[in-house]
Amino acid sequence: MAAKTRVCVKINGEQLEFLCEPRQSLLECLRDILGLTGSKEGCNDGNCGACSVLLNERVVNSCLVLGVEVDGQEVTTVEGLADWRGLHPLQQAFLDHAALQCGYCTPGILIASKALLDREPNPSEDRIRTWLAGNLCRCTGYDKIIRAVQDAVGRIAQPREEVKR
Amino acid sequence: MALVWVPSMMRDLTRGQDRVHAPGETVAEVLDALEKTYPGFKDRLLVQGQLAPGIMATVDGKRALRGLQQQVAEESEIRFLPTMAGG
Amino acid sequence: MSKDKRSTPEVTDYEVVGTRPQRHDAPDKVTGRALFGADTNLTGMLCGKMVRSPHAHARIRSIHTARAASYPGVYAVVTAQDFWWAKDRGTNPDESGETIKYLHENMLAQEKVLYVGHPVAAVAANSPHIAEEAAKLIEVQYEVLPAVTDVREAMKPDAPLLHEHLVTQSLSKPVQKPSNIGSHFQNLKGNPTQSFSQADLVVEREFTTSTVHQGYIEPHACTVWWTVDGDLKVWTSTQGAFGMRDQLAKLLSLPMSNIHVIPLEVGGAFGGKLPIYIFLEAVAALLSRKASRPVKMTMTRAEVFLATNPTSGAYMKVKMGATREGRITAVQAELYFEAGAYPSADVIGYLGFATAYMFAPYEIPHGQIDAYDVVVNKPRTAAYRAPGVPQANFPVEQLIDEMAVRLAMDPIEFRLQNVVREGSELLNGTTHGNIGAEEVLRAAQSSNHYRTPLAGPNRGRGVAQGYWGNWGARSSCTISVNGDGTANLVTGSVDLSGTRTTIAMQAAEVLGISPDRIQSNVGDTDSIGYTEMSGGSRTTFATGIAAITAARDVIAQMRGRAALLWGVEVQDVTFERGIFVTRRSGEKQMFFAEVAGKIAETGGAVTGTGNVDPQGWGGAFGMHIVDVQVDPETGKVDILRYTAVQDVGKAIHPSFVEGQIQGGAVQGIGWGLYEGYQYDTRGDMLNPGFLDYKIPTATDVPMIETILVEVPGPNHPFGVRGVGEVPIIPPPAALANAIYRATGVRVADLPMTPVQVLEAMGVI
Amino acid sequence: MKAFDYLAPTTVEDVLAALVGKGDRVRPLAGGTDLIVQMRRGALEVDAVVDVKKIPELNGIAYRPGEGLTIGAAVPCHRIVEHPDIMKMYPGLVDAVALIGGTAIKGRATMGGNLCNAAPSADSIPAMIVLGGTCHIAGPAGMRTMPAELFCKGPGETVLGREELLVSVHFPPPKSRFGACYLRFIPRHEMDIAVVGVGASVALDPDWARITMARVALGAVGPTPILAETVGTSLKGKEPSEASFAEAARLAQEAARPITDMRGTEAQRRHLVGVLTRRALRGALERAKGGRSGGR
Repeated sequence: MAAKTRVCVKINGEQLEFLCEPRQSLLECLRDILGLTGSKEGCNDGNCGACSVLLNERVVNSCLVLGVEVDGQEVTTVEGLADWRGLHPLQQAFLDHAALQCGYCTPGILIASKALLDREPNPSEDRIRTWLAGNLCRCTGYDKIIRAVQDAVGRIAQPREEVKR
Repeated sequence: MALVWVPSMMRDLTRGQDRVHAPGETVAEVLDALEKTYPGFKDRLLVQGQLAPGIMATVDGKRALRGLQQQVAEESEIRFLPTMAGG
Repeated sequence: MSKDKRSTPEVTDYEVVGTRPQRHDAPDKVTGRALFGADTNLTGMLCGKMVRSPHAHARIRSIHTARAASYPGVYAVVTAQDFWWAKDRGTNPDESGETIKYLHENMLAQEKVLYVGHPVAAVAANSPHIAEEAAKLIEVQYEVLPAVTDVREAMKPDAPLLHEHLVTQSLSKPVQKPSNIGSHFQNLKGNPTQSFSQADLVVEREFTTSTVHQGYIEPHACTVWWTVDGDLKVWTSTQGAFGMRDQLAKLLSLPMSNIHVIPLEVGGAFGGKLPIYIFLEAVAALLSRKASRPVKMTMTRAEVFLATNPTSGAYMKVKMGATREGRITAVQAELYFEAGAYPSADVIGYLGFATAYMFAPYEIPHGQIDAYDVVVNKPRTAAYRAPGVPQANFPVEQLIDEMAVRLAMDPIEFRLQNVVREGSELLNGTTHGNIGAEEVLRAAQSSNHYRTPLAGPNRGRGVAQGYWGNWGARSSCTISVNGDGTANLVTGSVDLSGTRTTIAMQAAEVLGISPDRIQSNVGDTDSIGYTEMSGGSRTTFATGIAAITAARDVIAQMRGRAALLWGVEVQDVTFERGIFVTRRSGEKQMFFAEVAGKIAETGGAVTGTGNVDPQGWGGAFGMHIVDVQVDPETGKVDILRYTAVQDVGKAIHPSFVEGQIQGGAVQGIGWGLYEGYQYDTRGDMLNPGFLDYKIPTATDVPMIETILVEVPGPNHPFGVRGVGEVPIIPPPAALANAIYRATGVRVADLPMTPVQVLEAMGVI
Repeated sequence: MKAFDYLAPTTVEDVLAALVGKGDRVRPLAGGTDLIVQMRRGALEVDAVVDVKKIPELNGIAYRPGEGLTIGAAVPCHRIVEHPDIMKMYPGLVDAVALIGGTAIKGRATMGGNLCNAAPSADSIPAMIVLGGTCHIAGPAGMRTMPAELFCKGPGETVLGREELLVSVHFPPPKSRFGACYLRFIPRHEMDIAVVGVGASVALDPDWARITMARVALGAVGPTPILAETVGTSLKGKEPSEASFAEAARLAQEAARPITDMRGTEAQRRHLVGVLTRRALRGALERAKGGRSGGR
């Protein structure tokens, strides 16, 4: 076992520390060290987007970031989308539009969509599709995902309601 | 007597007939009767006394869930088809 | 499947069925809480890693594991030697239709490796990186043999034999000479040869399709713990927990009751995670036993491509004849499907489906199909959504289009002229039951899409249809009533796409309560009766019937409780729309929740059970319409508009039905335009990753419009048919027909990549 | 993946010190989208990676009207494609950098990494070449520069010595009546590696009638991106017309040295070089004439 490095990072708003080897990806650190298994491994080479997280508010493939690289930075994962008020409007839109089937790509797609809507309040269908091109979904054919993201645009403008469950 | 549809690759045994009649109250009995008339018939369909894996019998259009023990009526039609399940 | 009376559903005025409630498991899946195959973490858990063959075909000379075994952090190493009991197992398939010897050999090679990626050993270590390092220390010496990856090459007399003793299985006179042809079967109806000579028009072409992968985003993953007391606990991502349990019982010679399979959420499967072939679980079990620790095994994406079970590539020759008036007179087809490294398990049955369904939309008086299962040095092939049918449908629907063009007929009109109806006989000798073939064609014809003319250069519109017979099989469900009027429902059906909800909705309809009052769960193999795998478009049909049966059982018991409370006989209590009613000694009513509140004091728990094996399910048709634009300079195909019309029987949850159709259509589009295994001359796969195995991205497809036709299916109380398989069938041919109309050329090989299109157009 | 050490120096000097005497066992790490994949696949084994993202010189974008544009080698693609000056003044560069991977890849991948990875199909390199990019390289002997078209030596091979570091790429200020465009062909609509990529730039005379300068660079049709010099020579002094572009396309096809691999055939690639050269020249011309959005 190679020597471990201490990493201090803010994850989903919480300041955390962990020890990892340089060869461990951010995805491995999230899943295996921190128990945040919401981010998924689909390809481990940056081609599926299931591991998408926000690193300093930018979408990245966490499989292509080393855990040691995030020292001093800020990470948001799917676990950080909902808060005490309930689900994020995107999450609720995904439920309402049945925009998921197996749910495996869903965390990455939610994260990527959030990054888009945080930047561009009213993206076109083409823009959403291009933005999400690196997030593969094999179940839905994308249709309902695109509709859910479009619909979330309107909801984000509204105050977040308390949500059941 | 039950009407049995002869799988096309077994018609060398039935002199080219695509359907034949045979008596019996179960699929097994019908096969026994066919074996007498067309020796070798059972060998093609059975492995160790059971329908070969990959082959199912249908009686009157329904899969014979009891296999060889499935009841056969006087006017029944019996077919042997590749099993189809899954997906 | 045949001779069912044209049925009407028992109820048509629904409260729950046909609505769109929120999915029970969706909050878990949008918040990251849902646990998938790789999400299990147990104390002391080790990571397992396979050692895989770099050769497509080789004899194993020796395996040396000592260096790996002594590597720090390594707890166990296994090879085929550890399956010592597997040696003597014969090649006769067992009742599951699978040859246990092949299953063993595919999991850990014994004497030969038959494809690149074939496992030869495995290690378990205390971190995935250590396991990977240790795996590299296992020394395997191979004698490399010539490899064959193409069915046509594999059938040549001088082709290298994968299995020295493999003889072709068929119903004809037994053959003795070994070959790479695992089986041959035939459907014959009438006299096609004679009928072709009388046809006015005969079209005939050769077609190929590539090996394609189901492409689920979640790689295979499991955690297995063989405890010291001899119990085996298996957490895994599978389409069937019970099938997995039964296969493991056979592979490991354990009693079924000692094996506990806990199905986790499945990150996509599409036939690729059927429990028929086992890749990891049994090996993880051996590692766990040796290490006395739980062992997690996960595949990399490359391993998924190289060494799971993609679906067959095919070589096909198809011929069809018709009269001048457009009536099909005869068909003939030869299908050669890749089995991969071992003959297909019979239960996989894709040749059965392909031959039964390829011509199923058409009334065909004379026909012959010969189908061959051919072993090649590729991973073992298996089901992928409507197994076998997309391949075989591709030629048929292109030839149908070609005939329509040559007879100057509208392609839907031509299909209507030959449409099947109840009682029409398929080429395998079965007859269609209650079907909606004509309804689907008419709905497509009158759709907004089809009625809107397509204008512009290099554009074309194609149509194609497909049929899937659907499935029934065993399902179990229990429903326990709670004192507050809610209920807990458990089934054995792994939920791939929302079936927790579609099943609960059917129970809710019977119970007269809202579906969100039912907590719908997937049980493990200890908590529910045997349930067949989720596949074949069976779950909403068969497990739905189990739930309806369980719900009716609940109502029957609760009528008894109501009778007790009212002091009347049970036959004096009726149940209508969620309310128990008696008219004996004055009308009295109690809501479901009221009776539920009294179950504790009227005899204890109420649990309804449904253990079913429903028969007589109804098949389904789908017709797709696609508009494309082809760049004549690059050969690239852009999809402008897409509509999928399908007979869904009854849509329990229309959003989920639409989702199934959209997802299936886009998989079919991938199959048609982008996807395919590529090999070098040594039999090594060139593209085992999502960069070069190209599944459609969000930018490759438009919105997929859906039109749900509801011709109630037989033998289901609400008229459910299956939905999931049909939509993957038509897209390749629909696209090919659209490309033809845009360019004037026919592409007969899948995928129809830009280079294929340019070559067909004669540009390069 | 084999174990390795991680260093994150904050100066170029410290990076160079870390590289000294290590051969190819120590590698700079920028976005990591190629490097980490190669290491994980076992194609590359290193003793250490040197994270260069904390070094100011490698992380800046500087544009000054008279001087041009300098992009640090570790600047991620998203910053390039969203930079207002670059969008306005160097749309041809945005064409190419926007095509590097999907959103998440662009959040991490760098143009410098794209260059140093030296894939024949790298999208940004033909664009750098036609924009007259110059690579600034730091090494034990100090700084040196290298035109972008000379940077790559073969697949995965560059002029960088084992102890050198790419610091930045500089682009001259665009001349008047100048336009550039990069196009690639892929089977899908996003996410693929280029089957063929073509960058083109043209400058027009003050009468907007003749081409005073043209450059065409080809990707994925040779062991390195190729500057098709005959095309520039042929177009110089000509009217920008379909006829002159057709001749340019023919010369570009001659300059291409395509092979057949899993991503395309030789014939397809040669054909596409012609198609894309014409289209990229049209795009560049449109931008030169002032339609800055130009392109496809």
